[in-house]
Amino acid sequence: MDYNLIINDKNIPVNVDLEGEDRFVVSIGEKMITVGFGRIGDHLLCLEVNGKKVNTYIADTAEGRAIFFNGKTYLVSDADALNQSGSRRSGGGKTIDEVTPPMPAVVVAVKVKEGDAVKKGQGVVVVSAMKMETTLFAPFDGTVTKVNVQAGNKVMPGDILVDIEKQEEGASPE
Amino acid sequence: MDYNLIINDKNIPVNVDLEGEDRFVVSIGEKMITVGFGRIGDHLLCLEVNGKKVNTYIADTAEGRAIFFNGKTYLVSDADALNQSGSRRSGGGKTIDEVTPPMPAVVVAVKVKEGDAVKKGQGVVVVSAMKMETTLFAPFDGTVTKVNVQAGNKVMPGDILVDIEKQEEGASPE
Amino acid sequence: MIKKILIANRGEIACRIMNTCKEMGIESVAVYSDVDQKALHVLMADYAYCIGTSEPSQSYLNIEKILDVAKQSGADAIHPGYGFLAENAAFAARCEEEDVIFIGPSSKVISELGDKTIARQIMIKGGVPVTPGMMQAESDPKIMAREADRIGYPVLIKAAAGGGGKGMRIVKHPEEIHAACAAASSEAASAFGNGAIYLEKYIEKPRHVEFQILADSHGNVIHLLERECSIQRRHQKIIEETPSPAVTPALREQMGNAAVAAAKASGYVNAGTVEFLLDSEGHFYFLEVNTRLQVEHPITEMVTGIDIVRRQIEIASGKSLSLKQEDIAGRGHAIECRVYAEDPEKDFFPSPGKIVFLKEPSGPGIRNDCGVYTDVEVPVDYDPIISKLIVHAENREKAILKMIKALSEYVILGVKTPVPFLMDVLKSEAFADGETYTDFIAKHFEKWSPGEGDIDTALIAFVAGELSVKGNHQFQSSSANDALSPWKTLGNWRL
Amino acid sequence: MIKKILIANRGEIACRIMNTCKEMGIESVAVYSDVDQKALHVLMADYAYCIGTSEPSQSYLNIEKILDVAKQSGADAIHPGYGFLAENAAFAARCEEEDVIFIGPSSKVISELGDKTIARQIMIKGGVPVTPGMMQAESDPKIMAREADRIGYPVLIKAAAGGGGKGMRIVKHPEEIHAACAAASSEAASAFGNGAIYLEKYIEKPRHVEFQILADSHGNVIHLLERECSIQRRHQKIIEETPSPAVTPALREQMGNAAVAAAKASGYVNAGTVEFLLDSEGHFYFLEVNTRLQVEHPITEMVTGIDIVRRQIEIASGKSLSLKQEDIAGRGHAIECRVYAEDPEKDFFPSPGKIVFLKEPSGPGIRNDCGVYTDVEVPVDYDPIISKLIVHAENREKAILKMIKALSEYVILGVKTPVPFLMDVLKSEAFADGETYTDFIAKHFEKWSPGEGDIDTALIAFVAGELSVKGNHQFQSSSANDALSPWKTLGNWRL
Repeated sequence: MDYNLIINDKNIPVNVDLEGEDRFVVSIGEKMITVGFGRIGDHLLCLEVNGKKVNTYIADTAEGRAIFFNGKTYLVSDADALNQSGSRRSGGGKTIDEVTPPMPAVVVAVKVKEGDAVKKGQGVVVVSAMKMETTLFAPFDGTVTKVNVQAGNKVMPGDILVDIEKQEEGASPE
Repeated sequence: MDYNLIINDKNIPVNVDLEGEDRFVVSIGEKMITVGFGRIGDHLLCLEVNGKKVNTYIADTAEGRAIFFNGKTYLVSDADALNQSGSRRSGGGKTIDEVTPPMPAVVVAVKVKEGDAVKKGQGVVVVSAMKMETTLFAPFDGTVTKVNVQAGNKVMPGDILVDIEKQEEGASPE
Repeated sequence: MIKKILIANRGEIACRIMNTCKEMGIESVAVYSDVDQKALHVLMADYAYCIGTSEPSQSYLNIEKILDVAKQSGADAIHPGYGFLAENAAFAARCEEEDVIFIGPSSKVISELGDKTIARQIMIKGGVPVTPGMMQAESDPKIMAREADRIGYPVLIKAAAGGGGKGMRIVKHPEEIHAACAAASSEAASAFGNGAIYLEKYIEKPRHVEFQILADSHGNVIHLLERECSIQRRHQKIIEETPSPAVTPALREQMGNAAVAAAKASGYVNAGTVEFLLDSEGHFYFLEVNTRLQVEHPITEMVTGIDIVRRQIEIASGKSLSLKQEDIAGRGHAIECRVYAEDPEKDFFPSPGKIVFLKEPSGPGIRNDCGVYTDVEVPVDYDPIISKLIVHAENREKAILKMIKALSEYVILGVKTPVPFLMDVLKSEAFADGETYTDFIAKHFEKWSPGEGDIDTALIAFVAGELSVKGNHQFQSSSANDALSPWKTLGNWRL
Repeated sequence: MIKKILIANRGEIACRIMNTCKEMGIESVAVYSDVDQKALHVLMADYAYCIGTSEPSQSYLNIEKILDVAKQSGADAIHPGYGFLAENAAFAARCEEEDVIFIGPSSKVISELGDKTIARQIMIKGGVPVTPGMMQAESDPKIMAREADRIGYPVLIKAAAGGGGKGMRIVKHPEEIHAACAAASSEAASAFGNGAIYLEKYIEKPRHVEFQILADSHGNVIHLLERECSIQRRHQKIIEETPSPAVTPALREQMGNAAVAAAKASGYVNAGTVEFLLDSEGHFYFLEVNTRLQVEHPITEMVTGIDIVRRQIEIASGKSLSLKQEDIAGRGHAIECRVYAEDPEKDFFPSPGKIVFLKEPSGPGIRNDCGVYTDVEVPVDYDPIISKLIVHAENREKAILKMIKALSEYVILGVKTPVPFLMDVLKSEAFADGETYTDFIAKHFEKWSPGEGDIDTALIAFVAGELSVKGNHQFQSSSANDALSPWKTLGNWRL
């Protein structure tokens, strides 16, 4: 089995050979690792990695599968599954090209209107969550083509608050 | 809705009038009680009984639905459902008329053989669980018609270890 | 004696108060806003009343609704927790008028100590050392500039009302004073409804050391030792400990006496906290009195063995403190970490959402004052605190190790938490050395990033999760006899 | 220093030991029998090895297999917990031969103190008061009868090897002595593989008071105060507390000195417990030394603030005790309740099975040393302990209230537990009065029955469960706006 997984904004190909019901060998880059595993309930996956046990806790979230062990939570997604489902979310790379809140929030102010020209880094919407205000910035130079929200709206991550059409700047493939 | 519930070996009829999605009035004997309820996850039922909240934890077990609150666990079964499913378990009353272990156990000794006459209270099988031995007694005078186990067998509650045919003793309806 | 207490709060502190109520045989009444219908404090209470929408002014800050519930439910006392109405003198005054016991000091004391300039005057009269600064709030920037010159730069601008770092500004140069005063005043006005500000000498490289006090209505006042709360981010405490690595027995006695003097000078009754700044030469200055149960009170409970909430309730009932100062002895070392729903990788921005899975650390010496459970939503509307994780061990070194272990086992999925950051702080040499000044985070963890971590194991867990979902793989008792056990099996020992 | 410890045990005690290992940065190795593949101690360990079938002789009592795992896994020490091999001198001796550190006293000490008659001789030499009785084990019933006459009835028959009440008989009349000796001897033979028995004077209305000791390999011995363990059923402790309601400061010093003398007389190294019988006049008699970590050690940890398992590991590593006797001071009061899978309504018969749902009590001062989790099976093969619930509070009265609260919140569904019985004991006047003699249960709770309880609420919960299953009823955030909230809603306040 081949997986194409996304973690820390990197795509990592992972090859898996089953060796029975609760054991497999995984190849990650040059490394080959023998793994034993057992599942307890919905969230606990007991692994044996290179002979040492580690308890991992897993749950699926909007941002991918959350995997916790040793005090740290990792987010892992299956790039192939994302492609199949046509998810809007860009898997790899860190190009933020949308004006969307980092968390559920309330819009405090919209600082642009349709037709406005904006500069990269210019504040376009101010949102508030848990008594903290934060400003969302234009990701590139461009023109506001649509404003989707107004002050007082409750908004979620992924909601596009303002559509901005990118300004031409030569044929940069990025 | 009418329920016929079994608790503490008693059959208790319970009438329920729904008053919306999360509220009902229950009649138990002479009492009428207004109840609000909400479920959190698989096991927690939050009730409001006569205006006071009580958190009950529920789970279905082989002996009925286990219901815990305030440090005590109750077992409640639906007599009608038991009758429908043709369960062998006698709902009300406490007539023990089978030789079955009270818990998962291992047979240590069988003290009778087929054809033996036994007296009520006579030891017929000795079982051991968690390093404690206990003797199972004949529930009435009678004749052993079949011995279903031998020493070393693992047995479970409900398993009939020894079949005993009850001796005639007038036409007692009980 | 009090029989039924309304808790005018939510989250972990409401739950913690209810725990003590239940032990004391006191019934608890929760109030909640609509988004909190399933909140843990609502589940735990004996009675619960919805009092409005999520907007705090409509619910947790709505004095009249809360008083109505107190009456309707027959509560004879109200515990305000911390935050919301805890230091609102008007609320305490309304309770006094309505003859409902307010579990805290009198409205007069709250009002006087809540105004920092009045508080400073009280402390000066009571012989408590204060930082050089203005005795009165001001708004005229010219007067402020003159005062700053008198006190000497750097100066600290503070809001006369409120706390939590809001309205606070450090000004190092005279040319900045006008703009800073204007900004601080408008921030204070929007946070506390009161734009009054004043100036104090800014103490460089200070520690924040506070003393817990208990004062009954019969004139008995004691302190329950200090808490070191220097580790702050954006003027919010994140890690607290007791004893303070900087406080010697002699200094403890001096500061404790000053804290008791502060309580007496202000006519304080109930539990409170006297905050001091401690400079590197062992001089300390009165900062403010927090007229409430403090977020970090559990570390004091762990080292003194005293249930502070129980004492609050007893004091509010008019009971006499059965403790004397000589009965108070700290034992061992306690540390608290505040666990918020926030994203340490995104500048600690709040991260509300659904707790998809929660597994609290437990074990000897571990306490987690928690306000959430699996499947509950952390709403966007309030302070995003999930819990306070507290450990207690024989000494500081062992307490640090215990906290690292506890954090490493604290599973919170669905929202982001600062657990990896907290672990790195606790593992740092600077923390081990007790270099806990208020600039600790800025100095040692300004550019913190979580690092890659153990990516291989995370990928493996993902794959194992896929395989166990697809095959609906579950351990079976029978599989114990399979050759392929998930645990290392010594084959020839299998019988 | 020890780097990797094999824990030759299962259940809550194995988990508790691993907790301390993890804090100390020591890796843990679990061993398990096939039925324990999913047991909590297996999940918690860094490494886990299946060593055989459920029959203890094939796994947890299999000395050679355990030593093989120690070598294969690279463990440099073995912690035996309590029960199983904990007081097995042959096991300790094999560890010594194989150069694996046994975390406990030497095989010689275990062997000598394990033979109660030798132990008595050692104590008499060491000046520790012992009960009048035989100095040697016997099997001839005639000699036993003569000895009984000499000591004076009532006498107590005890097994020379082993403990836990097995092989124990009280004999009040001379005509019963023959039969009682025969029964006790055969019981001892089957339980310990050794039928040797002896007689002691039976102390009437005694209390069982024991002292925790710590002894390092450098000759330092201290005690960590007493535990009152009088509340027993079938000679098994069920509730323990410290301090004892019967021990005055003067008696504590006397008994503590005797306990230290007992440790010194026997050449004891590591943690151990010296058990005494305390009669109603304040006389105390040496009973036995438990050469292991005791089940009830957590209450001592709570009042002294000392992690006994950590000290065991440090002592086994050769470290010197950093504590002196004068450093040891108890604070507050701790109580432990043992929670077994057993049915209090059926004469406390074991009740193994699947834990369908578990919710542990938590909160300030509450500790639950637990060995199970939701969905795990409590196997029929072992001691049915689920957990030990421990509370710590300012004084005995508050500790009792805290324990009652904790028990009332301890949800264990799927197996029966004695929680309702324990609650009734803790609520009783006799317990409140500290009338904790070893006949406590027989005297006050012989005919205990759980009572009807609140049947109405149970029936209501059943109905609500049916309705919420059928309608797949779940709270929805949106339902917060419905008029019909499950919590009392003040209608006109809804916005």
